[in-house]
Amino acid sequence: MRIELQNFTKRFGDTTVIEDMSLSVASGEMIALLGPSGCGKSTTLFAISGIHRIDGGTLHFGDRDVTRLPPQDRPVGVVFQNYALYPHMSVADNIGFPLRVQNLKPAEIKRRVGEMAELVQIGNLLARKPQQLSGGQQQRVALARALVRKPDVLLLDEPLANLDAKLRLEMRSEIRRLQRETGITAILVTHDQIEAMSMCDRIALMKDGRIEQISTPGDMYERPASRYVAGFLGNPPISFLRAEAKGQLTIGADNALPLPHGTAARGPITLGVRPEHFGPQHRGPSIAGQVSFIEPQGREDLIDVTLPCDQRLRAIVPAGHDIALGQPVTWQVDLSRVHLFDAEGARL
Amino acid sequence: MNTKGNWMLILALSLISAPLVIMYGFQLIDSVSRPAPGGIIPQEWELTNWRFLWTSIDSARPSIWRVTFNTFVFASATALLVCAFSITAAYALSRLNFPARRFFLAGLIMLHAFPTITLIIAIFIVLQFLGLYDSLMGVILVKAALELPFGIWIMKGFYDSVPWEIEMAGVQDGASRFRVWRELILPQVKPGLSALLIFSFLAGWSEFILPLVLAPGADAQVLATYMNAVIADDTRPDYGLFKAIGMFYALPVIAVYLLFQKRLMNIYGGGTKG
Amino acid sequence: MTRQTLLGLGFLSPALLAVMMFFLLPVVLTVVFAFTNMSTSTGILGGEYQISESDLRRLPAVGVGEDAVALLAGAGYAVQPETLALFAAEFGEDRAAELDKLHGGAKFDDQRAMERALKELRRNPLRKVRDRKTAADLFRVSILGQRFATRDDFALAITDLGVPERDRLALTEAAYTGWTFTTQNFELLWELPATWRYALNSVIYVVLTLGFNVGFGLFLALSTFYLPSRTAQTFRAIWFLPRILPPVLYVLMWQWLTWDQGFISAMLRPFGIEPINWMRHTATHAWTFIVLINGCVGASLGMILFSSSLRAIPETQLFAAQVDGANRWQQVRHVLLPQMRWPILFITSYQTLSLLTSFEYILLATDGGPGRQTEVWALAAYHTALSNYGGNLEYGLGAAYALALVIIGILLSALYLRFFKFSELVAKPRIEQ
Amino acid sequence: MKKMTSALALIAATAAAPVLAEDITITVWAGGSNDSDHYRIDNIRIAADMLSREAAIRGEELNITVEGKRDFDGWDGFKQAVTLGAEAGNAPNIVVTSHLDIAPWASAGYIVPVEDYVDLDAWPLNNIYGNLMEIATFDGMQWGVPQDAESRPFFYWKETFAALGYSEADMDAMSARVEAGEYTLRDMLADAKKAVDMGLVEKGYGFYPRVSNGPDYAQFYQSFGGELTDTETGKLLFDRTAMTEMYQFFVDAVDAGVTRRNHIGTEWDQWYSEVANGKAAFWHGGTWHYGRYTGKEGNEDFFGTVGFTLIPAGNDAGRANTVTHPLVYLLTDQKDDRVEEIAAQLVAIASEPRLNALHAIKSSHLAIGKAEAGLDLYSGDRWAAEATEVLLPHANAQPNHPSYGAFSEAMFKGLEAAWTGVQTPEEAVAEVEAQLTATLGDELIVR
Repeated sequence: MRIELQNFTKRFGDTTVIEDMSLSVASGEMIALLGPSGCGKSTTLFAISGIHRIDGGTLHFGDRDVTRLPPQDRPVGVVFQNYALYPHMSVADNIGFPLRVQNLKPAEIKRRVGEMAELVQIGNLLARKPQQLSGGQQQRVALARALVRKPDVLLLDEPLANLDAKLRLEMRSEIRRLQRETGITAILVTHDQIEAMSMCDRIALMKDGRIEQISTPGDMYERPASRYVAGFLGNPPISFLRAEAKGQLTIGADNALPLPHGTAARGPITLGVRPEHFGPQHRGPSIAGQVSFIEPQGREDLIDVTLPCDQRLRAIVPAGHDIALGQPVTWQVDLSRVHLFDAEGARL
Repeated sequence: MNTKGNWMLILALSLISAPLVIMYGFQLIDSVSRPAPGGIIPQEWELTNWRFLWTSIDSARPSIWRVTFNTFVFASATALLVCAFSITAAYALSRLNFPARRFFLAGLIMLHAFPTITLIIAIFIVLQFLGLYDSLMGVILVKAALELPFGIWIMKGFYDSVPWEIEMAGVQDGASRFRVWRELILPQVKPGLSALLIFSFLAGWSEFILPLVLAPGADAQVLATYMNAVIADDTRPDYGLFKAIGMFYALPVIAVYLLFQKRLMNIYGGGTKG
Repeated sequence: MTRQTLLGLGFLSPALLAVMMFFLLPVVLTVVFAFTNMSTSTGILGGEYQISESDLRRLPAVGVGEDAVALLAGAGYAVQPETLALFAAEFGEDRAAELDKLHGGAKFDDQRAMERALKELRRNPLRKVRDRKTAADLFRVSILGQRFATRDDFALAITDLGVPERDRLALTEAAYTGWTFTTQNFELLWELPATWRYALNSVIYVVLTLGFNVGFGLFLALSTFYLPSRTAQTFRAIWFLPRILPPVLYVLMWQWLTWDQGFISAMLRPFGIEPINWMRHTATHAWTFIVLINGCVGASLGMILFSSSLRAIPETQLFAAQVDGANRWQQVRHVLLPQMRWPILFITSYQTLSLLTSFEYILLATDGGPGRQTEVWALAAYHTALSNYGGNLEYGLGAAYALALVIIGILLSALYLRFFKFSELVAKPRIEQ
Repeated sequence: MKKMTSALALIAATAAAPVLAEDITITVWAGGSNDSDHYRIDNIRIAADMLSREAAIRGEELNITVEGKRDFDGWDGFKQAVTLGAEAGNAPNIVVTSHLDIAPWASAGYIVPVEDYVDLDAWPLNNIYGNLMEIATFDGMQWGVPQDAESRPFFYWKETFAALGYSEADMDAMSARVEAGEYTLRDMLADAKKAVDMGLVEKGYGFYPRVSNGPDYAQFYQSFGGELTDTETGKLLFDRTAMTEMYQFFVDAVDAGVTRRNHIGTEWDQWYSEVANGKAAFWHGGTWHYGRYTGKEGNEDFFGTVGFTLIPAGNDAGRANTVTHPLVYLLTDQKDDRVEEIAAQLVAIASEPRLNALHAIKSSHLAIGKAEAGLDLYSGDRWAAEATEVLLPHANAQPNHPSYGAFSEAMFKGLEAAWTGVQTPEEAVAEVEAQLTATLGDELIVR
């Protein structure tokens, strides 16, 4: 089911939190709404689910206009951050609730609950109460309940935020598996770039109620549309350097790089260098500085290099080097992979 | 130092609590004994103070069982009404979006701190128009209405603490708001509801002024007015009897307290009743 | 109207109805009554029209002419052609003729005399009391003491009587027995020295009791905070009981403690202290016990609330203080108390209002005595309107007293709404449709 | 059609019934009544039985159920209940209450005049003492029927009195001396002080007055020359001098250690037990106290231990007096006139001498009529006989004035303020005066 959100505007009282936003999600696609808290991603999710009223614009599921429909009438399943399982009901009753609301026959409900439980692999837990389940199991119940009435759209609101690191990894692939198997159109709200990148077909990165960029994870990582996007994606994060473009890129008084080809910028710009594109193991123009911090990570080390102009670059260096703190270094930058942004932060 | 400090504290607290403890103690002792004339030390143990249970202590007084039954009906009907009205109204104020909700909420808080008892003259008129003056039904309605702001306030607090996501999930699962309330939210506030039930029952059980003024007739006597009339009657000065009646009157209260201590403390702490 | 609106209003309506009936309507009525002279004598539900003997004296003062008064004062019963005709129609010509012979032209002052005259009928006696009453009524020419249900009936009667046109209006006004609108209640409140004393009493009562409640509630909460939980629980139970015990019983226990042959007197007798009624001996005694009685009830509220906010303070802060070498008093003073500001403020403002309007315990304990020394404003309202020995209940004046409390109540709670950040309480519901 | 037939059948059936059974329920509320006062209600029951029998003889079937209630929260509670009940339209049919309630309740239309229903010139009402009947009138109408008579004597403990140096003969002459104004309240105060000083009674027990408001305090006002009404206009009278002197008298009693400062509010039962057993030298009470002293309090030799007189005069302006405060049967206004009529007849029958004597002797009240006083039951009772002789001829009643309640209330509150030392007598009088002129306005004459 295709989701088409057009010119969506949302106000709370006098403050407009989202203005004129458009988003379309292809049928069977899983898209992430990524952004820091307060960027409007949950608001968008709740508008699509029907819990929030849409103050301006339209929402279509396929060809059907659902803009004014109350949540009950929208073919949407939602998984909440805290799962929102009904504490007084057994797992089976939790999953069966949406079906009971539709007044299906008990036998039919039982059958479908059983199927769904098998799908999410909790067939043995049906008699338990939610508080007797682990976080991951609760998550699976929540998924089953959201999917049991065969919605056209699955909305996931920070579904992994309450899980520990190991379970998070497991559930990431589990959710993706379920989405693929059911072929449902899904929207994932998250503030975690790794979740977004690893689970989704596309990512919509949001900032202050606007979509900053919408693209596939790889494309967004490789070609961030703005300094903001570049800074949001990547761990360890990208380093930014203030530079002056006039024929070449001057970084402080002592360092300069050639302008990447095809760039005709002039004046102050921002240079973004990801840690994996700077270091002694790369080829390209070099930048000199002094090692100011070493953070061993096991397989590799993170090393901060402070330039004479007091700006800092971070590098990922394979372990087993003999670099010492305070040591002056001159390392190479993979110039084809650096990003340039103008003063407003837009990609050049 | 801490143990010594604790002993000092316990000593101080005991001293301060002594008058109350003495009153409780003698309340119990005097109801089953007879003190020496002019003294307070019990002289002999006896149950004659409890004679009001099996004989009429005065020809004009209704039977204690009738009065107890009235009190029970009064207290439980009040409690049920308060709960029934509170669970819906509090849900609406806590969770539903409707016009003038702010206004109703402000009104609720104002009522909560309102000099209700001073309105009793006017309340009399209203009851009288309804034809409910001097009937148990009338006092029940008034008492329930007066307890209502408190009840709604307490229940609203309990609703507020139910996670919104449960409600959202219910709505998303296709259930109407009413169904969500009944099947998903109501079970979550059960503890609050039972606390309110107990609280309103006790409030009804103890109520004195409302039955005194609004239902003076013999048919609607409750234990508070009964006991007060026994005390006020100057030809029967008998603290032993008074205390036995008091004991009888207080037994359910003490039982409820022992059973539901925690919940009561909660509601008295959560809500606020001066 | 969305479904949610309908459901919301529907859910609210039972409570709303109850509140309207027993809160709003009474408030409105109280306001109205405060501007009337309603009392036992006037009745509550409107009056009738009647001129009584004692009214005659004051009629000239309200502008009714002397001749009209004389007309009204005239003999009550007359055997004259008109009345005889009525009598004849009801009881037969023979009787009328006999009565005419006996008493034709006579006038009688009251019904009793008229009945005596009727008893003299020999040939056609009226045997039944009921009949004589009915017959006597036919001879009544005066309207003195007669009650007329409506204004029109009365107007008709005085017109028949021949009261001059110019006196009729004033007479009708004077004859009305029901209540009328007046601002006299407020003038009275203003003028009466007692009013000011009640107000002062209320202030004393609220301030002292509040001080006891908050101070003692704090003390109980803090001291039980440091005690092992079983011991703490025992003390909390002791102090919690007054709150749930029925007031009638609770006050009885205090009465027993304090009366002349009660516990205190008995304990002090061996020391040569005269037994006195410790609760009513003097105003100071009375106030002491009023504050204690109310305070022991109120302190438990403070105790519970303060205890729960104390438990919310992280223990690490106390450990830190202990490490810093603070003794208990210093911990209380510098760590705990500063964090109790809000609960204390809340209790204070909340109880100010409820104390101001409550009178149940005072009513049961001293009933305002001795010498109205403990008569607080709310109790005065109750006494004035609903309970006094003389039996003349002054609803109007009582309502004026109550109205003052209503206004204070509304003002204070409006103030509290601002103060306690009402807008934060009314976060919008998160499901919008 | 079917409806019509059945309606017709019903009419036919009722018309055919030879005797129409009439069922009437009469409720009686008695204020200020204790256990020994149960004949206030029971006499109505007996009367109902009589009336039914009379009806049966006439061939009518009249079933009367009498429901009584008398356990009210004091007088205040009783009056509140009656008033509110009357407003609500469910007042009891008959109330037994103070005659002082006639004025306000008649003005409010709660009660109907008894003279509208019964023949006052017929037995037994024509046998009731005229001055008592007069007390139940207001504005020229007979509103009620006196239910009992009493008066409020001054008591002294004979043993203490003897120890003060009075002889047996002195005691016999006391009533006469008091009546003549030779022995005044001031003399009493001096004797009481002596009794305290001599240790005959404890401090504060020399003079031991009533512990709450009541008609008794109007007596002291009269002792000091106060009059309650202006005979000319019928308005209430506030006599500043008499009031001040009366307040001063009680303050002096307190200052002399003869009366306790905190006396008001003493428990009634404690009070009864103390005066009945000689703890106090002088006190005052009511004729019905006899029953309590000799009964519950166990004083077996009343006449040997207690002497009684009128309330002595306080000064030259005043007189020895006693107030009688009869309770009266009143009929309330009902929708059904027939019920009022039945109630009135019940009241009349209940006023039969024999029935009333049951009440009078059981509760130590006085007779309401000549014939009653002549009954064996009554005349054989020493207390009833003596009290009637000494007290009743001098008894006056408080006025039936709509505002008398407020007057009495204010007077007592002022007294209480002076008594407890909150105000000086002058201040208290001034405050009472201010309050009364403000509330009563035209209806009050200040002298």
